[in-house]
Amino acid sequence: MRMLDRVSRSPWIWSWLAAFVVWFATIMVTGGASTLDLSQAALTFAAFSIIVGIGQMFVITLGPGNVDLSVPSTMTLAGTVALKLMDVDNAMIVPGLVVAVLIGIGVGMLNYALIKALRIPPIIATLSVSFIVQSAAIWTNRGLRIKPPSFLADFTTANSFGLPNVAIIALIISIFAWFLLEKTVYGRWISAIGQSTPAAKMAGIPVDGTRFVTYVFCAVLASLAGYLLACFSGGAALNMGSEYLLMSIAVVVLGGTAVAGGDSNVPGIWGASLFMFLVVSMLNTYGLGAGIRLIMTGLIIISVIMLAGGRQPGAR
Amino acid sequence: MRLTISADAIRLAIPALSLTMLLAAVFWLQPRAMSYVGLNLLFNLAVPIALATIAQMLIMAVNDLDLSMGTFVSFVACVTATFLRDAPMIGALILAGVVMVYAVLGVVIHLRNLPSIVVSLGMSFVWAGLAVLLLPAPGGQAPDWVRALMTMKPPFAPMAIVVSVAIAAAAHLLVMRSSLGVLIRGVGGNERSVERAGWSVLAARAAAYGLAGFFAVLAGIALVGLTTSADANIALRYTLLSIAGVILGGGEFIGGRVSPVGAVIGALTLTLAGSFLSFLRISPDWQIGAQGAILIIVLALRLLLNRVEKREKGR
Amino acid sequence: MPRGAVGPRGEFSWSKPTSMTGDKPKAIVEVADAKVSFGAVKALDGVTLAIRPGECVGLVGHNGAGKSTIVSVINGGLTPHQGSISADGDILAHYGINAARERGVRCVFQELSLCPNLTVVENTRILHRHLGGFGWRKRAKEVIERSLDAVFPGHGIASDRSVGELSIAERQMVEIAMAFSDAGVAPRLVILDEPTSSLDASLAEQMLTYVRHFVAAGGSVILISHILNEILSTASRIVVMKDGRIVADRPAADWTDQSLVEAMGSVVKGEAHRRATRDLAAAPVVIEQGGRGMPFRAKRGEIVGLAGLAGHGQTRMLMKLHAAKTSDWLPRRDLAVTFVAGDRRLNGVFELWSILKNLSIGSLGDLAKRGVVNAAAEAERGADWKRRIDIRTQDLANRILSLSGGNQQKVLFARALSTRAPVVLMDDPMRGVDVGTKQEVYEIVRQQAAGGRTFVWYSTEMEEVCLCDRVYVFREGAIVAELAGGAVTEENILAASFRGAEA
Amino acid sequence: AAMPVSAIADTSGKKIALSNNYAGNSWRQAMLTSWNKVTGEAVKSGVVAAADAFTTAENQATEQAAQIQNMILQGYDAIVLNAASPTALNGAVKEACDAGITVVSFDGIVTEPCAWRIAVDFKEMGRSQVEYLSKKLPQGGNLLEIRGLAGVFVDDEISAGIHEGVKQFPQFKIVGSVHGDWAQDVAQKAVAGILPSLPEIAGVVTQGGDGYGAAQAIAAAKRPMPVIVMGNREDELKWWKEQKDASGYETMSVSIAPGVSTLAFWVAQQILDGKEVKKDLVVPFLRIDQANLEENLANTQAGGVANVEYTQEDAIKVIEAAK
Ligand SMILES: Nc1ncnc2c1ncn2[C@@H]1O[C@H](COP(=O)(O)OP(=O)(O)OP(=O)(O)O)[C@@H](O)[C@H]1O
Ligand SMILES: Nc1ncnc2c1ncn2[C@@H]1O[C@H](COP(=O)(O)OP(=O)(O)OP(=O)(O)O)[C@@H](O)[C@H]1O
Ligand SMILES: [Mg+2]
Ligand SMILES: [Mg+2]
Repeated sequence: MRMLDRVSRSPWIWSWLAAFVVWFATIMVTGGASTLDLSQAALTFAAFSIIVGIGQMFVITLGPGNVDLSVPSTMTLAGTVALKLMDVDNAMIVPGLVVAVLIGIGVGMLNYALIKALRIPPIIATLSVSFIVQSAAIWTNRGLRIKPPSFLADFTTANSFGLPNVAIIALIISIFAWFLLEKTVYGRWISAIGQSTPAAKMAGIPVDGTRFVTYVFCAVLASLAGYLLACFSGGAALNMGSEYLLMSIAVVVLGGTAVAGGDSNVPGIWGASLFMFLVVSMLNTYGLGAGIRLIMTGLIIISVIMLAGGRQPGAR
Repeated sequence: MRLTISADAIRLAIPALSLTMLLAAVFWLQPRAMSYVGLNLLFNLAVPIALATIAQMLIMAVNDLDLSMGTFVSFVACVTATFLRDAPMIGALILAGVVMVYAVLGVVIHLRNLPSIVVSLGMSFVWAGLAVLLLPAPGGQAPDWVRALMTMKPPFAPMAIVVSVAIAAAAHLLVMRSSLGVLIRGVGGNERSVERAGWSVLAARAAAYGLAGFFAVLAGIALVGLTTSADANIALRYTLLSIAGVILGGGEFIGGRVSPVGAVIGALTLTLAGSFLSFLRISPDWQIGAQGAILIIVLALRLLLNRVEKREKGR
Repeated sequence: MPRGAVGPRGEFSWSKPTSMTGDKPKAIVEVADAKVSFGAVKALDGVTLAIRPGECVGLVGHNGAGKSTIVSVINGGLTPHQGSISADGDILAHYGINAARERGVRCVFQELSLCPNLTVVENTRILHRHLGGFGWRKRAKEVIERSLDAVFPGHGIASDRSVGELSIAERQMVEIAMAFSDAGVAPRLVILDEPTSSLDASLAEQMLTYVRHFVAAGGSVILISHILNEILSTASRIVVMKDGRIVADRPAADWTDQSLVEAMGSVVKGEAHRRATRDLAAAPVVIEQGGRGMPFRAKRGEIVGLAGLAGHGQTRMLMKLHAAKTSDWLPRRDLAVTFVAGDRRLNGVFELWSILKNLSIGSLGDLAKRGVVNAAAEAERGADWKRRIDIRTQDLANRILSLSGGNQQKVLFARALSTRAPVVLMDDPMRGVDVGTKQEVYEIVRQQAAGGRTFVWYSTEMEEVCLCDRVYVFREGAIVAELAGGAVTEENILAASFRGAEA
Repeated sequence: AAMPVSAIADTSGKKIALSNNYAGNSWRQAMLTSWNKVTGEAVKSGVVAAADAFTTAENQATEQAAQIQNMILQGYDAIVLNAASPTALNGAVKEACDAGITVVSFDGIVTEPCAWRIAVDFKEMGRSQVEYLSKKLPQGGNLLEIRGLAGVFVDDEISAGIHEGVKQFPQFKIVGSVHGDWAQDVAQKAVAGILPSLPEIAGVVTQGGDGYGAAQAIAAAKRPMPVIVMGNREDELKWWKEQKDASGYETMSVSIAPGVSTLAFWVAQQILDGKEVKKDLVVPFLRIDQANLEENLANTQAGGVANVEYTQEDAIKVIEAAK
């Protein structure tokens, strides 16, 4: 009973519930025949939102105003540059990955450098950076779609133990993120900073160092997601990250992470990512037009957040 | 005798200075801009942005954020180009209705203690869907009176300048001078103390949202007046632009610190920054990046002026 | 009389005449058998309290006794779960904030409650709902300036400045003046919940003087303070609360410092013993800081006081010392300084967290191995400190906000003291801490200093400053005097604080 | 052909600007590359004084309107325009016309009467896909439609053409429709989401830039591969070639050639030169069939789009044909 009570009050339960309802409504169209296929597709595509969402969650946890809008362009730059470098050569997989991660580190550093040096709100700083990074992506490969190395193309589209490989990668990253948040000093620090930066400072927390690492972490996850997505979809495109801007924020807040910071939630990101994919599938399956589909998506998002009850008491 | 400059004045001086500097740079690059027609061309598209920025500012004044501003303005534009022209009564009713929806959103957000970011994210889908339903393909036409209003040629100063000044003045009176404005900013500053003084914070938030909806409706109408027709994606960038405009104008995300005049100046600055870039003739590859760079430069300017001001104060 | 007018001292005009006939005039507000509980906690357990015109009721009690709660009930902000409220003799079924305000009930809350982004005038507008209409700015300006002039003569606060630019003391002054201001509905009952916590002695005295005049003219005041002298010198009646009940209610003249403390259930406070002067000449200097005025220097094992009038740069000095010894970029294994906040909400507590996490955040370095927090060690240390400074809670896993202000402050102490940092910076940390707790903390500070820890202690309370080995006196952002050993006396400190002003 | 009215005026002093609303995909990049290549030579050989390309940061009509207004201030003689919206730029285009500037729109055309339009018959492009399928699969079957970006003119037009085609060939039935936003990854995601609930699919009708994503999603679901109409992207053509070699897979590919920007350039040059040009010109879309697949694939840059660049003569031919 207490268990049930606790579960019903945990902020992530609502996104899971919503995902389940939508999943159920979708498979009912085919009388359950599409269960396996739909589930695998959902896990596959949710995996990318989960990876970028986790990075975004760390940033949002840093407190009001913290958000990384450079996620889409970082994905694009990392994907295009890595694929260009690997140039369909299986031997170049690791260097490609290293370069993608380095790009993430670079963008993260640039983001925080601007936030810190110019003392501008992160939302504006990362927006500016995203324009520059997008330009860099255009400049490096002019929108050419280069195919990924065959091993990577196969790996990212294959399943292991009935689970899509990309979902397994997302799971590993999620567990790592959960461990960071719940068990480590670093996790405590970002939560403290999110609740009150002055208090964190006075408690001896290296505030700048922590925020810096967090922005870099977010950008690295974005570049990793870009690398995987480019391999998965058979080539990087200049616009491949664009839908992950709103998506990365939506899955974080729908997943029960406090928008005001200080409180994050890894399981919720899974529920929300699955939900965001499934809701589009469901509405497509029911054959609704784009207008109705958009309206329904919006109303469902609002209903979920209403059910979840919104801000935590005490949070601003 | 020490000269004390109020924080509000500084909040304004900085954006005003950056606008002036940018304008000087534009005139230097393109002397043709220094004319009645030139100024109008430079600034007329800033009018709807300024209105949307004021709307966003009202929401930010109560510590919330509206991520649906762009889709909402697009939706209003679609209504303006269809109903408001073909059936003015129905059009006006729809627009009044959506202003009410904004007020209701304020109520819901307050009552259920919801994060405005998520609710407005959801609403952005709703507005986009309605806009697509209304105009599946771009089209419609601006009502003649709107078109006439946006292309009028007042004496002395071009329409864009006159209207911008009028918007700034009206918003200043409303937000900075009136009791309602004080109340709205008070909610942003310290909700509890407003409540303890016996006010209804709920009503204040509803008023802020309703006013924001009203200004956003004006933005949509003004936009159609300039473009002559609408489409469902016409103003998507207004979401980020309006936030950036408020910040450039010296506003802050929380704490109810906003400046309507600054917000209008911020909107003008953003518009001008785009022109400045195209006058620079950068390689197309880097034109997008240059937009980022100019944002950074304008904000760096703000920092520089802040520093100078602090030194003044420290003396 | 023009709208909203208050004559100089004393000539208050009531909007509604009360029956002043008979010995016992009708109570302005009377709470009968009020019960309020928050979950399992009985914040009020059957409280009956009547406030009559022309009296100043002193309300004392340990932290969490229910003082703030009864204030909320009288103020209309909280509806008791049981019991009745009557005003001017009528039992009111619907009593709320607006009903209370209509009857002239005003409140200065324990935490500051102005809007920092608005000007003083605009805040006045917020407070007085009926001040609206064309030209309200001018009227509001008159109202607040008249009241400020009356309560704090020579205050020097311009009413068009925004509150965020004011110092804490100035904000507190504005808030107090606001409560006594009259814009149509005259104040009849003003509740002051720890109003002097950020005021220095002279401002506190100005306020208390005004309270006496106000009461003499027929107004009523509820005064809550942990500084018993203020209560004893100002109140006409003193009510002692303990665990949600009123345990004593007698005229002020019947109380002494001693008997009050006894009634509150705390240990009898002895004469605050000064430490035996120790010879610290040989001790190494552990922290120093230059700047305008005299340099700052503290030695190992020393308790250094920062004194002077409130808001003259003491907190900034603490911040500077802290900034100089900590890094914003790299974590440090061996902390050089640690900090105890006075302004809990701003830079003290982490609101979303449990008591335990709030406590351990300062010393995570010691509780973690390779960056991973050892939960068992953390819990053990938490339990240890809960016992050592008696944090009143059943479970350290409760949220920090479930503690009373004083207990939250204890957690902040524990956070700092449980680190290994050799220097502890304290920013007026005893704000709102009850007498018993203070004594406990003094004792801990004494012990730790003897063990070689250095304390830099800013305090607005003279008694605490006098506990220090050496005191720096601040004036206008600079150190203007240094007093040591026997020279640390109230007279010397006051003299130094004001001498700076004349220079 | 020798033109009797040629060279009334000299265009060597004229300045032409390209106003482009989006640079974020391979088609647009190819379009800009073609522009640079062709106009660069034209400037070098003194045909025009300048031909500068401008791109907005976001794909937004309002931003492009501002861009056009700036071009007016900068004193360009002609503006070649790929518009974010057929109607929302009309205000700015009108101002340009009023300032005496020649406006030529292509691909994303504008409806303002004072501007020239070089249009592709998008409706026909959609209809022809179904027509092709009717020849390939005379018995008909289920179709999956992948659309572009909701609320955009091109999307609406192509989709209307497809639905017209289905009306014409009623043996086909559209059983599912998703928006792929003209991007492979978005299309892949959308198709993967709807696929589990669809019956067997005979054909996929597309808008370009989304065929490969659909193929990926269908392959991942281990379904029989339907006939997917491609959109001239190199990865699509390559995949098609692989399938063709492996199993004799047959389809067609159709899209507008990015080099149409160069046609628009020459048309603008001709107008500046004083040539009478009708306001509405039509360019054929670029279609690739089973027979000329290899040839087109060979001519397409890796990762790019099948392309055709136009010369001044081509432009003159198109202008003549419209008369
Ligand atoms: N909002 C609340 N939620 C839960 N418990 C509360 C709340 N408000 C008060 N309490 C409980 O009521 C009790 C009395 O609180 P109250 O604020 O009246 O104490 P107090 O006498 O003002 O203490 P202090 O001297 O520390 O200010 C406390 O023990 C507290 O646990
Ligand atoms: N937000 C809250 N949630 C839960 N309990 C609360 C909250 N705010 C106050 N309380 C309760 O109210 C009581 C009093 O809090 P408050 O800070 O007013 O104490 P106080 O009277 O100032 O005591 P102190 O003298 O220690 O400062 C606390 O014991 C606490 O349990
Ligand atoms: Mg209290
Ligand atoms: Mg207290």
